[in-house]
Order: sequence, then C-alpha cells, then structure tokens
Amino acid sequence: MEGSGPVIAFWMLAAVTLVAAGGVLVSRNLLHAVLFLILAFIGVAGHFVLLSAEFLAMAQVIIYVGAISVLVLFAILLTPRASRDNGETKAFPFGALLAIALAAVFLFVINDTDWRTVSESPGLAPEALGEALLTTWVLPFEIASVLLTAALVGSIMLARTAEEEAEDALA
Amino acid sequence: MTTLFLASVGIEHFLTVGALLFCLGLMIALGKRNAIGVLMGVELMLNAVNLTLLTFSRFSESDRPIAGQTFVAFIITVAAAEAAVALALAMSVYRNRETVDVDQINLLKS
Amino acid sequence: MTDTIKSEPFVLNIGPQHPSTHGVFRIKATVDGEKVIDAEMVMGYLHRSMEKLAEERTYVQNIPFTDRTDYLSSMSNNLGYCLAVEKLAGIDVPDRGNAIRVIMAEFQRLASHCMAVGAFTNDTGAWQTPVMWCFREREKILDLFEMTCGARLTCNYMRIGGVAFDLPASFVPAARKLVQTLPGFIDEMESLLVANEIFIVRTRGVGVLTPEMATNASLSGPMLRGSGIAWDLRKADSYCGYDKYDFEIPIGYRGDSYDRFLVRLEEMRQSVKIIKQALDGLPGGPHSTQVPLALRPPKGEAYARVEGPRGELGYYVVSDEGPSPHRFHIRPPSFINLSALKEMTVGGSVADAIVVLGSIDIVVGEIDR
Amino acid sequence: MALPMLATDNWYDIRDLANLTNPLLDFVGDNISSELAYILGPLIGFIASFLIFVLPSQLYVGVYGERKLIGRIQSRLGPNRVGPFGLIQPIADAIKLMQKEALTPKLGDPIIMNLAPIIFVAPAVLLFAVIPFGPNMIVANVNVGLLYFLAVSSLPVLAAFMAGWGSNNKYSLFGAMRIVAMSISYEVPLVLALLGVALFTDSLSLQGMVLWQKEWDIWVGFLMPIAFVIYFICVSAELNRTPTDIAEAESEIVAGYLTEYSGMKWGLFYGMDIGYALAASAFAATVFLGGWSMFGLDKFIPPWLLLVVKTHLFYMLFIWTRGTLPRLRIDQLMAFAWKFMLPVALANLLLVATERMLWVDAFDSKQAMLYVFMIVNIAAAVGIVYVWARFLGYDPDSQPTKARLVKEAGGYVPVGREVR
Amino acid sequence: MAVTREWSGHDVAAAVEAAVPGAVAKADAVACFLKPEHLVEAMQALRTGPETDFVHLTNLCGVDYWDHFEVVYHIQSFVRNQICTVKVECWDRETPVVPSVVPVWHGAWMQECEAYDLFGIRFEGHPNLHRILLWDGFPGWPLRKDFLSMPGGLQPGLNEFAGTARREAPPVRPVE
Repeated sequence: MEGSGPVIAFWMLAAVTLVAAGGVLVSRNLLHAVLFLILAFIGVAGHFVLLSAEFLAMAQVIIYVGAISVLVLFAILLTPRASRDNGETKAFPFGALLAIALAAVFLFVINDTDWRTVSESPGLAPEALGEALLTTWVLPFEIASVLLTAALVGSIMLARTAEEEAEDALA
Repeated sequence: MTTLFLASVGIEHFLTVGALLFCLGLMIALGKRNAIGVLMGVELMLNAVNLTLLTFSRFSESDRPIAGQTFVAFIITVAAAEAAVALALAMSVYRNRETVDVDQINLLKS
Repeated sequence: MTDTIKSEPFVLNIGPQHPSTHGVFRIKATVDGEKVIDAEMVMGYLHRSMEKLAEERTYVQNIPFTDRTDYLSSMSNNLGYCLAVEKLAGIDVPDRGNAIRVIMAEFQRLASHCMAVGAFTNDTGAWQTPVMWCFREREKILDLFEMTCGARLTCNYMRIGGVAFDLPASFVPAARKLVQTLPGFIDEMESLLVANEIFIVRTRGVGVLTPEMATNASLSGPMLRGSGIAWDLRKADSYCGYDKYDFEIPIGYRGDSYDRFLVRLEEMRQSVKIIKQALDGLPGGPHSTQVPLALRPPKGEAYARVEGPRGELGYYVVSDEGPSPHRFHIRPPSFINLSALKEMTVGGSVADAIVVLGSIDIVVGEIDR
Repeated sequence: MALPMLATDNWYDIRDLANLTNPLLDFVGDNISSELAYILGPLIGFIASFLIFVLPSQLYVGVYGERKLIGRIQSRLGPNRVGPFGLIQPIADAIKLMQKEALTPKLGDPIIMNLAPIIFVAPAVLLFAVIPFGPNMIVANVNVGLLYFLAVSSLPVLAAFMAGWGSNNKYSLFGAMRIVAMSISYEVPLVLALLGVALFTDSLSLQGMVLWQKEWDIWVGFLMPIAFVIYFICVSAELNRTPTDIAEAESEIVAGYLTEYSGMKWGLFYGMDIGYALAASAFAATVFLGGWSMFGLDKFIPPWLLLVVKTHLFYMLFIWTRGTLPRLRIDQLMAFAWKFMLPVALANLLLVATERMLWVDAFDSKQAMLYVFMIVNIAAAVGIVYVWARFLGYDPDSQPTKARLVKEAGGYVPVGREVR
Repeated sequence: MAVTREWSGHDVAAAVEAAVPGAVAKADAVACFLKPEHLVEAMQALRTGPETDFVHLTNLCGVDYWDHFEVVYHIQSFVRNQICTVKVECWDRETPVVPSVVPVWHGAWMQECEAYDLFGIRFEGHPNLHRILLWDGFPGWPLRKDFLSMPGGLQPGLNEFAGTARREAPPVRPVE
C-alpha cells in the first residue's frame, strides 16, 4: 500500500485503536472503559476501510458501535453503582505476562515469515460478498441465522425475572 | 520489507496492529474483575481476529480472497449473539448474586 | 436461589419546579425503572394563610382573597363566598343579579376548562398546539370580563347581595357573538384530539377511579363525574336559579383520564347552552340589593357550595356577630381531588403519573391557599 | 457506473455546482503535493457542502422555518421582532446562547459531559457526505452509502447517552435510558424497510438509487409506501421528534438528557437536532423521492435545488407531526416497533422481493409493470396495515368519543343507563 | 326545583341514636355533636345506613372557639341528595385529640392533615399525620385564635422565624 494518504491514515488509525484499547485496560470507571472500547471499534472499522472492505467496515460500525456497545451500556446502567468498578483481579500479573509473551511470539512470527503478498487490492465489491455468502457459504449462513435466533430467545429467557415470567404465565 | 517501514504500509503493519490488539484484549479478558469488563476484552480479541483475517484477504495471494471477508461476516454475527447472551448472563448473575465480580462468582466452590 | 432483585429503586422529585406540575407542587415519586412504586405529595410552597387573614378583615374585604385562591376561576370563587355570606346573613339576590352571576360563572367555567383541557393535552405531549388554541378562546372570554369589571384574571366582581356593576350595554351583543363561535371551537378541539389514536392510548385506562374510590376519596367535579357518578350541584342544589336552565350532566364510562377529558369537553358545550338561555332570558331590574358595608351577620354558621370548574367549591363561614368572620374555611376542590393521586399513580409509569396529574387539573393557588 | 452528464459541463453551468469545483480540485491536484491535497480535498468539500446546504438551511429554514411554521400551527405569529419578519432571529438566538454561562454539575462527569456535544455534532456533518446533490455533486460516492448512512446515524445515540450520564441528573439518566432502549428497537424495522429499497434498486449506493429512479421514472416512495412510512416513523423516533420524543419529553422528564446543559453546549445539541432531521430528510428525498431527479425536470432546474426543496418538504412533515400529535409512552413505542412495524416491514420485504423477482424474470424489466406494482403495493399497504392492526386487536370505532349525558343528579349511573 | 335536603342536627341525632346508642353528645338546629369515643362507629353507621347513606365526606375543618375546638364534618349523599353537619368538640387545648375518620372515608386523609397542621388537633388513628402545608418545625398552630399572643411575643412575619430569637428560645414547640 503506497502513497502518503493510506500511510498517514494507517498510522493514525493504529494509534487510535491501540491507545483506545489501552484505555479500556487502564480506566477504572467501567463507563469510561466502554467509551474507549467504542473508539477502538471505530478505529478497527477504519482499518477495514483501508483494507478495502467497506461493507464490513459499515457492518462493524452498525453492529459493534450501534448495537453491542449500546447493549453493554444498558447492562451497566441496570447494574448498580457498586458493581461499576473496573478493577483487576489478583491474577492480572499472570494474564499480563501471558499476553506479553504471546505478543512477543506473534511479532516474531509476523516479522520472520515471508508473506507472499499481492500489491494491489483484489477489489471486492459488496456484491461478491453477498454472492459468496449465499452460494459457497450458504450452510454456515443459515446456521448463523439459527444461532442468532437461539441467542435472542436465550438471552430474553435469561434476563427475565421470575416476576415477569409469572405475569406472562397469567396472560 | 524492501521499502522503509514508515513510508509504506504492508501486511506486516496490519498484522502487528491485530496482534497487539489481540494481546491487549487478552490482558483485559484475563485480568478484569468485572464480568462486563471481561466481555469487553473478548470483544476486542474478536476484533483483532477480524482485522487479521481481512488483512490476509486483502494481501495474500489467493484465488478466492472473498473467503476472508465471509469469515469476518460470520464472526461479527457470532459476536453479536455472544454479546447478547453474555450480557443476559451478567444480568442474571447480578440478580441472583448481587455482584458481577468474577472472583466472587464461585458457585461450584463448596 | 435468592430472591430476585430488580434494578435499584430511587426517588425522583417531580417538582417543585417542573413543567407539568402547574405551579410549585412536588411529587416525591419512588420509581423502579420507569414504574412508580410510591408517590408522596409535598405542597405548601404557595401557602399565603388566607384563612387566617380573612379573620381580620370584614366580610366585603374578603372577596378579593377568594379571587386569589383559584386564580383561574375567580368568578366562581367570588360566587361561592358571596353565597355563603348571603346564606349566613339571610340576604336575597335580585333576579337580574342571579342571571348575571350564572352568565359569569359559566363563562368562567369555559375559560377554566379551556386551560384544563389545554394543559392536560400538553402533559400528554401534544406540544403546545392545543394549549395555544385554548388560550385563543380563553382570551376572548377574558375580554368579556374586562369589559364588565375591568379585570381579566382576578375579577372581584360578585358582591354580597348581587354583583358589583350592571352589565355594560355592549356586553350582551358581544357575549352572543362569542357564544355563537364557541361550539365551533369545541368541535375543532374534538377533531384534533378526541379520536386521536395516540391521545387515546395515552389516556385510556390511565388513572382509573372506580365510583367507589371516587366517592370514598371525597372527589368532586369532573373527577367524580368521569367515574360515572351523576352529581352536579347546579342540578342537585340549584343555587342562583340554575333550575331555570335546561342542561345535562356529562358523565364518563370507566373513570380514566380520557373520561375526565371527555366530561370537561362536554361541560363546555353545556355551559355554552346555559349562557345562551341566560342571555335570552336576562331579566331587568336591579343587579344587586343594598347591603351595609360593615356587615354583621347574626351568630351562626353557614356552609355554601357551588359547582366550580374543578368541583365542589365550598365556603364555611362562622360568624360571632362581629364585622369579620370568626372562621373562614375554603373547601378547595383541587386540594381534595389530590386525595386519590397516590392510588392513581402507583403502579403506572412516570409518564402516566404526569397524565394523571394533568387530568386532576390542579391549581396550586387553591391547594395551598 | 458511468454518470450521465448534463448538457454542458462548463464551469459556469450552475445546474451542477460540481462543474465549478472540479476545475478547482484539478488545479489543486496539479500544483500542490498530494499530501496536502488529501487535507485540502475534504476541507473544500466540507466548506462547500456547509455553505450550500447545511448552514443556510439549518439557520434559515431549519430554525426559522420550524419556529414560523409551528407558530402558524399554534395560531400565533412566531418570531417577528428581530429583523424583517424576524428573519435574523436565529442569529440573535445564537448570540444569546454564546453569551450564556456553560454550566457543569459539580457531581457530574465533566469530561464525558463536555465531550458529548462535540461527538453529537460530528456525525451530523458526516451524514451529508454521501447525499448526492447532483450528477457529480457528491462528496464521497461510497458504494455502500446506505450502510454508511445507517452506521453514522447510530453514533449520536452514544452522544446522547454520554450527555445523560455525565450530567448526573435523574431526569437525564431517564432520558439516556430511554433513548438507548428506543434506538435499538427502531433500528430493526428501519433497516428492514431500507433493505427492500436496496433489493429493488439493486444498489447500496445512494447515487445508484437516484439513477435507478431517474431511469425508470418512478419514485421508490410510491413503489413501496410501507417502507416509506416505516422510514418516516423510525427516523422520527431516532431523531427524538414528537410523537416519539420520549428521550427529552418536556412534560415528563423536563428535557431528558439535555436537562443540565446550558449555553452553547445546549445550542449545539439543539442545532444539530435540526441538522440530523435535515440529513434524514435529505436521505428520504434521495432514497424515496427521486433525489435530484424530477421526471426530466432536472434538465432545466438545478438538481441541487430540487433536492433542497424536496428535503424541506419532507422536513415539514416532521414539524407538522410535532405541532399536532401527543407523545407516546415508552412501552407503547416499544410495542409498536416490535409488534406492529417489524411484522409489517417483513411482509413488505417479502412482497417487494417477490415483485423484484417477477419484474426481472417474468416481465423482462418492463417499465409499465412498475406502475402496476405501484398500484398493487399501495393497495397492499392499506391491506397489510388493516389486517395486522385488526389481528393485534385495534378497533378504532370501539372508543366512545362523547361523554354520556344524564338529566338528573343522583348516584352512580351504570354504563348504558343514561338518559338522553 | 331540586334542592339538597339539609338535615337538622336533631334529625341526625335521631338517626345516630338508632344505630349507635349513646353516641350523641348534644344536637342543635344546625349540627349534631358526637362523642369522640363513638365518633368512628357513628360515622360508619351514618355512612352505611340506608336512610342516611352519607357516602361522601364533603368538608372537614376545625374551628377554634377560644375555649374549645370543634371539628366540623359536612357529609352528603348522592342518591338521596341530602347533606348534614356533624361536629365533635374537643376541650383539651394543650393536646387536642380526636379520632380519625380515615377508616370511614379516605377523603379525610388530607383534610385531617390540614386541620392538624393549622390547629394542632391530633387525629388518633390517622395513618400518616404530618404538617401538610407548613414545614416541619413551624412554631405554633397558626389558625388558633391565640396564635399571635403566644408566650414569647411571637409575631407573624418571616423575620421572626428565621432570626436568632427562635433558635434561642422557641416559644412553642411543635408536638412532634
């Protein structure tokens, strides 16, 4: 990927994404963490645009920013103030060590491997994705839709209180 | 890496961002006390994986580059379902245990 | 499994300064999410100790005080107080005085219901349009008041033994012209709101009062009639010669906020009907009997009430043969209509509580006196 | 996609302002290094679109027009003091707002609270990037313009939530909770309605949709009336306009998430509310009302003027509903979205998909068939809505609209025993 | 001409005596005076009796007659279109106590609070008796005739309540 535009964009997006992810890690207020998370999501969506996957970038914004993080915000609102602390467990140092070791391995592999790359974008239009989803990958597509329905019903059942169940049983 | 690292962006750069994002997510997921915080870490990890998949789809030599994008679409779908279920679980746990602290959710411990 | 815990209940102060409390009135609502689980009224921000002040002033000097209790229906307040003192002192009012009193009281009812309907629809969220329309019509009525007694809001027009001045010559034609146009306005309001689907779902079944509840809670006026109880003091205890006029009592079906709204709209029609008859049969003669300025009624007590716009407006006056009342008590309809507020709001949402409060049609000056 | 150009593409042809800006951009591209062009390009586009569309309409047709029109609806005059016909009133308001003190509650979250108006403003401007104002007048001709619009329009919800949270006020929190709950619900039927449009016009780009409507001489709004109405309802819910303005319901929760805001911070929210409404109107004009095309009329009238006029006509609908309708309760709004609009949107999608298949395969893309479909769809819209409303138990004539009348005073009168 | 029938005190007394013997203290042309100990019982009888049927408590207020308080109840019937006046006397000026009629009419709830607020009459059995118009800690009972001549020379007006005089020696403590 040549040219100064994409390069500048990449560095800015990378900085935003990683700083935001770090913000999720360090912020003690759970709500601030969610706002950082949203920023990280938007940064990742920007990367998707750079990788010429506009459709997925938009889907990322709609689903992650518009739905999932809003859902998280809602869950935070419904739990009381006492459990809005975003502190670390006792196991945090071990987790951090593991993650840093993993990062070292990743970086080594990334830099050591000789990737066989193409220089120009394959130029995938949204139509191609749709066609792939409904021809080659139609079985996973259907399974995913079933999964979504099951998750919807399941989460409604999980989040309902006994009181509401009793009301529904009466109705 | 023929050109200067800063002046041109290639597969390595995107992979590096993905890897770092994954590790940050892992750190959050392993280290946070709040169940919702853990969920945020998992979401970040999924995003990192998405980024990596799209990078390969864009840069790798392949006869079917669309496969990477298809995978990402599925992951986004599954992540949405996972987030909904996880948050419903957190709510349910909170209702019954009055806490979402993963250290204190130890029902299986006698 | 422990008991299920819902989200934290917290206290929401609706008022004292709130767009929908119609003055400085406060509801301390304990809410669980959007659901109201407890409601406590806090009032007295506008308390002016009128009952105490009235014990130091003569009977005639007390008339302006009654203007300022329910500042949206001062004519009715004047009328109720004058009736009480007349009952106490045994004074008769000439026919023309009675007819003028009826015309004024009914115009005041129209003006007050204009405000009630407009403010109620504003509480349901119809952003100011019905209010403005109602204001437009109310202004015309207040113009008539200004023409008669020089004041628009605090009229101070009724006197013990009649009214303060005779009607000006231009009043009757102007009133006739207004009465011709008012039914059209009421139709307009109806077409805007009555069949409006959103308005119906917002008010139907909200704040339901059974007839038993309404009776038990001492409610009166449109609140009582909305619950299906046919009780109108103009019919039941026809003061001021109300039995001469042909009108009907509108009553509701189920006692919800929508019924109260319908009752108010229909009462406006009936008021127009009464005014038409009163204007047609306006008798001649004096408008007032001569009453000594320093009135000293005989020892005793009197309780007189009129059907004010908000309900039964009673005045209880005790005389000890002095120049001022020994005890002067107002039975304020909006104060007592609030008795059922808790029953109506608990269990509904915050939005419903606002609608219920709007349907009660409180005037804080009257609650706190 | 090759764009059909206008008769001339001379720079002085004001029917397409792109003719004017393109030579300028070419000049910039030739003489200035490409790094600077990346910065200058968006800047020029931003300023141009702001001057052409956002600023004038926002101030003079958005604020002034709304206040004037709603004044007429409420039988009053509206602004008439500042300048001729009160035309300078919006500027006077802005000056007044800037002079006011911007308060921050002591116990609030100052960072979040002050950040919220800024985050609220950005998407409103970004939304106009994909709206085509003419054959060449489009800031970013993204091939997923529809998705872009949906994605960006989901951002202000977050800003509203931040505003409500940062204020540390119970009314604000109520407003935040309501707007978050509502935006999730109303996104679903909205997307389903727009899916039908994308299906029929075979495009996810807004320019593509306009060109389709121009090619077949039909407006999608008439072809899919259900989608049009659902779009209007959903978008008015997301924009917090009456009858669905529960997030800042004035009579219930004072001003919702705006309760604690003052001065220009509040002014940004207020102004950008109108900005979003205008963006949504421009989107509706583009997708449903033919955009800059007008049955060949766009050869003579500047296309961008057509779009602006259509936008403001659609925006008038928002003002009209705001001036006339009461507000719904939140549970009723939710029930309406899930129980009524979602099934109707699904039925519409099924219908449209079937027609699209028939149109291409059986009728070989005949234009006349589109008009047949239009009539069928309008009939079907009435039918579907009627049947589904009846199924849900809605009976418009069952409600009494007049109080009962009795002649004599007495006790309780059971229903049906009144004397007329 | 429909006019509400106003029962004289003697009629009410007869009706009460028939239902609850010994509940009437005295009766005059206007009102029937009930004994406080039988008040709730007698009111219940007036409310439910087929002849009386006084289902609606219209008005409740206190009156200060210098040496004693009276609580006045105006109760009416919708179906029979009649109204009557019932009173209770209370001779204890220091701690006046009257039984509450909230069990009979819910509408007495706020009116009794108001009478307590302004006269200091305590209503025994009221679920939540509190000062409804004035604030808690307001010195004295303003509608009493001797409110202005209270020990300590208390005069009406804001200065008196907000100043230092009240803090040093509050003239009359509220009952609660």
